[in-house]
Amino acid sequence: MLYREAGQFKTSYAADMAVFPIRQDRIALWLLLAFVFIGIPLLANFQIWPFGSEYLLRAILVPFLILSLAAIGLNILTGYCGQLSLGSGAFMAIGAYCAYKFGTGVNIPLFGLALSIPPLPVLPSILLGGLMAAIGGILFGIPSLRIKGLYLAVATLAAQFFFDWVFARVQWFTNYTSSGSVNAPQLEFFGLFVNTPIERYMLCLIFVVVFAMLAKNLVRGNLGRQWMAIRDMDIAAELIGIRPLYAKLMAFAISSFIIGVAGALWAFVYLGSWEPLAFSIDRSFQLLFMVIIGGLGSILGSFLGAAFILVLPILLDQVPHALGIPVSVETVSLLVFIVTGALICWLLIVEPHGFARLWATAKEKLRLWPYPY
Amino acid sequence: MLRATLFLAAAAAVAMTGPAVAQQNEQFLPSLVYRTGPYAPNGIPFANGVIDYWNMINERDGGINGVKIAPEECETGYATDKGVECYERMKSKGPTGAGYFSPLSTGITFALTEKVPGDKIPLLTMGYGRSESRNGAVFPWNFVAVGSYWTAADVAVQHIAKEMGGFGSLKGKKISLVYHDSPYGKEPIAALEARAKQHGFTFKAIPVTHPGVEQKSQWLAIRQDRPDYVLLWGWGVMNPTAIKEAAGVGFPRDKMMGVWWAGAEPDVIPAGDTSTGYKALMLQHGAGKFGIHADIEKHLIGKGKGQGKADDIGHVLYNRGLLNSMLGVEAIRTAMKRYGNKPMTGEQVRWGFENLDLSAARIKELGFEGMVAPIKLSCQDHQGADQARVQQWDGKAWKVISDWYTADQKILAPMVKEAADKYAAEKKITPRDCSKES
Amino acid sequence: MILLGQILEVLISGLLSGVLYSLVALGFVLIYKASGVFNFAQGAMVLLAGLALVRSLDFVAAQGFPMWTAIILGLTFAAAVMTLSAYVIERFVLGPLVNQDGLTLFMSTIGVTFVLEGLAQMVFGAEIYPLKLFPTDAWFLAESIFPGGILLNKLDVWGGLIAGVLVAGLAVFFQRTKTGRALRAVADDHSAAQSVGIPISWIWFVVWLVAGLVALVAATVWGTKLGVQFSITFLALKALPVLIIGGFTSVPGAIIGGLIIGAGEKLAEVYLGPFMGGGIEYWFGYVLALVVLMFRPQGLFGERIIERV
Amino acid sequence: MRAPAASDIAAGEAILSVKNVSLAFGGVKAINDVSFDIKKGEIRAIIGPNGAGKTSMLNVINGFYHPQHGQITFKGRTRQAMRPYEAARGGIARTFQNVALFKGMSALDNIMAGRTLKMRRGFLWQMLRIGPALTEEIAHRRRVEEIIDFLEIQAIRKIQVARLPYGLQKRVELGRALAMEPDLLLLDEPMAGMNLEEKEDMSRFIIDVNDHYGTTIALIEHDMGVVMDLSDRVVVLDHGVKIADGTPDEVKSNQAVIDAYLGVAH
Repeated sequence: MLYREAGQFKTSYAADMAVFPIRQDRIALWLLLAFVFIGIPLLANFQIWPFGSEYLLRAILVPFLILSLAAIGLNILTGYCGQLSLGSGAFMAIGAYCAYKFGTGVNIPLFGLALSIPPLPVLPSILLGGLMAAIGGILFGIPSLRIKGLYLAVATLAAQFFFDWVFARVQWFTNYTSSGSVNAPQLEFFGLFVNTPIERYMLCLIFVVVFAMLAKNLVRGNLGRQWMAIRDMDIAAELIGIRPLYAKLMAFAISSFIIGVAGALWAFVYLGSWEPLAFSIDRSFQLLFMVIIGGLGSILGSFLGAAFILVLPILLDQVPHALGIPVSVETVSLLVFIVTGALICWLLIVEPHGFARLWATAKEKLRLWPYPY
Repeated sequence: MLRATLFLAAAAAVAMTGPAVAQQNEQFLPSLVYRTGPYAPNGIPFANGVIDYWNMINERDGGINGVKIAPEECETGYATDKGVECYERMKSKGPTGAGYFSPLSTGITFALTEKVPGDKIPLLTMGYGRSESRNGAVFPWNFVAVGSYWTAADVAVQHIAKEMGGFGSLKGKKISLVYHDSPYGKEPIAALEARAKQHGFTFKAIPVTHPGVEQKSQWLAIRQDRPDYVLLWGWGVMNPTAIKEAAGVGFPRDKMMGVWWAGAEPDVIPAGDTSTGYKALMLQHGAGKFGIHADIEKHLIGKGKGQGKADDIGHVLYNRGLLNSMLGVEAIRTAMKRYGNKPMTGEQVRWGFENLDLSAARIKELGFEGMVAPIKLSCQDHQGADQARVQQWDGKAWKVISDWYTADQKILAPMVKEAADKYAAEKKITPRDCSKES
Repeated sequence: MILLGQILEVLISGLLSGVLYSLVALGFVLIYKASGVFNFAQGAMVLLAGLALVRSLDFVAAQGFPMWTAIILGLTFAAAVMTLSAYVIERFVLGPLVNQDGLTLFMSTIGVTFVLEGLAQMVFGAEIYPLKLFPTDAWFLAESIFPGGILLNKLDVWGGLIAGVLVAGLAVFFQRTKTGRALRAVADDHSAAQSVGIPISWIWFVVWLVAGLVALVAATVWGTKLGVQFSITFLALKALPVLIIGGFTSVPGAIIGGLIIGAGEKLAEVYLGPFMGGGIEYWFGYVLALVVLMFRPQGLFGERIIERV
Repeated sequence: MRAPAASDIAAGEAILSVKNVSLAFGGVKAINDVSFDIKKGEIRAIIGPNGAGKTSMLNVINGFYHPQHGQITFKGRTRQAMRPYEAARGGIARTFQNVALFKGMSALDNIMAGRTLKMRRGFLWQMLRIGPALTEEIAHRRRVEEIIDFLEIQAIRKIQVARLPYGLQKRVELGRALAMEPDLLLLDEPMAGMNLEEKEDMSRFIIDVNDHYGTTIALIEHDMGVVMDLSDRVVVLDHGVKIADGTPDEVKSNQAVIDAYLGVAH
């Protein structure tokens, strides 16, 4: 009975166009934001379970937030614009390596002249890394004007393998370190140093919340409608005046930008030191799972999918140990494979549109509860 | 669906709580392993050696000076992000947290190098990881004990020179490196280039993309280029594939030498007869059974508590796992001399590593005679040894074919210093003053 | 003369190793053609088939049976395993997903990949198991003309022969047998085929079975080349450019795509690689495929995509 | 290219003329040397038996097919071929024989999508969704709500169109086309598959659109009764050839038309 929209009348189109037109949803959102922005830091500060140890923050929440951000990026391209991509790992890598270059100083020798940019602070480095990823996205998005569906998916693998190679081979990107592995610069934002787990968490949280909001605005605006139109029927979209070239390349650019920023965060905030293998094809697949399991064409789904795909294996890995069941690590990790795979199949059978749709259905039922219709 | 969600939530709660059964008087030792995935054939025997040694100490001695070892494995699948997750999960378990970590992956080592100074836990990277982390002033928490890739590269060139009749005859020769295209494979390049400049041989580095199942073009290029020697810096399935391809193009196997990570049974057995004659460096130890194996067999295998399969015991990577654990346990024992017989914290274990001094007599006592030469670590020197030998696969077993070589510090020491200084500058680290450490 | 011989050698080796990719790509084509499913699990199926084969073969041989018996029993056992997996996949995954869009089906095969990889390693072990069904040494041809001769790896030749026989066999199967014809009907139009009484679930089972057997054949060759181990699943990624060049729906396309990719990437690696630092063949195949797609968005032999409103 | 405003053309003059257009697929001639015109403000019907080339004609007009021969003059500008989105910018909107809605979007979003060409704010503004971007969004929403009211589909505006019955989908599609505020509206069988009541509704909408907005309409329809009631002039195609052109009454009595239709069972 608590979840009702009866009696809530909208008096303006602006109110009707809000992300959460129902008051209870808005309250829930504010509570959630209050919890993640104030509650978790407080709990961590006073070492209250389960935030007493750093593990939850460092090893679960930080990667969860960063991968959610990347999943939002991929969801714009695949979920909203319908362009299947298996190259997200590459765009994360572009973000990471370019941010590293901007953070440590760029020096491009050009016919005797040298283009030099002094080392930039971390925030502009990360954003410029995203920008470079966006440019890469546009370049590898051009084929999408001719190639469609699974053919395009396989074609995006070209980006994946090409950039894997570039960052392994072009030593300029790694500042000529002997091993080809690079270290993130000190994380400093406007004089503040980000070091402790809770600081890292807050940093990622701010990025994710801001980008999620911007992405949500985009997908419910004109450009978002163009993307979905292209996704649902590209021919009809063109006939109502949508330029596929512009809409698709914008999707590639914005999606790659967000993924690039996520890549830079992954490298700078989570790993600290990385090699191209950190952004391999496995990462691309992981992100694709997240958006499909979470729900294509849903910002919320990106979070749900990221949580599921990231946390499930970790949980499965720890459950037998926590329960004191003596199972060898080998068996457990193989079981994780099997269970994850089986769950993906099962979820697809139960709800091919992912968690976001399940959530929406549940909400609809709740609105009508206790009446079935 | 709802029920499933609730179940998952309950499971999550259980997993988060964790077992509250940790004993107060236990030394928690984590083991990052990969028993599945592309590198499992090499990861499994090493992990078995690591855990068998710890269990044997518990069975035979009742722990280290009475402090039981509480081991726990975590599967990384050789993936850096999984390795980081495992590290975060295990670093503060047990009464004193993890004693030390051994990731057995260069990628994970690089990532953890950034994290251990904050958590004050030593990283024991025996024979892998950052070569410049030998410099304990800049890398207080890394212990690239026994040997680094630069040691390996240097010794490899010395052996080739000896086979060819002295350093003088290297002039004008061609040496190619077939390497795993990752930080692991790239590490030796700097050391080999330094030697190439010194002796006037042509050095060529040929990358193989992970995981190395496709090497035909690399070996066709080698067939056409006809180098005098090929060094192999591979891991996992890349190694036997390289040997087979070498056989395919008719490159003589006895002109091929692998690093010590390309010199174990899983690297040669899958390639069958074609491996005969193939050489590899030894991280001091080789295959075979020594004093320690008798104890393992008596206290573990005899009681059915061994992890290693009967065939694997005495194999190269299993022995390396034993050695890895022995160094860790001895560091803890050293630390206990100063801090008392109780579980050690990471910081105390580091002191133990920096004051580790294994004499020939002690090594014999430990049952490792013939596997490892005396080694002494210090605050400044986190490697402690520069020797290596070369072994050759005769079709059935590894045979030691050389004396001990000592890597040339005249070449390597400046490289270590330069790389460590660069790292310190980049990370704004002020190196420790080791003369003031006690 | 030396250079010509060398180029010829790289070209021939490349063509043949491309055919080895085709062996994996064929499995993709079969399933896509008959059911519109992009089967990402093909690599995992090669792993499963290979592990089942090598472990049972070793087991039988260890009992003291002669080698040929062991090989036959091993092949039979592996075929049985592939039959079972085809049945389970059809019954529990694809059956319930019939009429879903291509993306959902593709995702489900990724789920299947995980399950197969986990199960295969759990049941048969995660270590590396050598397999030797074919000779792996080489011939050196035309030594009188080219110094050192032209290298020809026997395993590659076997792979080529097997691929040829396989394609011929599949052609006969599709053209001459009743099931094969029904398969083609289903591929053309699911609902029409259903309405004339072709049982779709049976047909899908058959096509997964055939793809499983193709995976087994690929496993014999690749297992001999690499040893049977998890890494064999990475072959799926090497087969994808082959698949897009040839077109998802064409059996001969898979072979010709293999030839183009194999020759292209080997020549590129050996002759362009040194100028670019090496290691370019992994992306070169994909870029080659991308270029072909820019001119023919459905691959060289794929069915033309016709747009209507 | 900036299309001249529709108001430059006086009512009763040709807004669009098709001259000697031929279109072939491979060897099959879909349209053979067809010429006709559409006058501003009229309702023009294109009829003919199945396979006569009617839909192909619409596809030619809005740039989806590129004819091999002939010219099309729209609002005084002559060209042989253009991109569909250029046609849309010029002021041509259409609906489809088999509904071509964006299935994953709500009815409201579908119609809002029709406003794409009228919306000017760049993506940075849209991303922030404040100030001008929000004002613009609301202004267009207001226009769209007018269309929704006009088509009487208020109750379904937030429902995903894939879940709507066919008749309503057709209406939403008409709404999307209207949202473009076209000068020329092409309707491909707007009443196919509808029952009598729905047909009456749709006829009413078409006439209202023509009356209220002054939109020129070209439609393809099979129901002769509807065609004869609605349209001002009719062009008849058969096997890609124009066989008649004139007022409904003229066409009805044309012998060639009668022959063509007699051959086809309806």
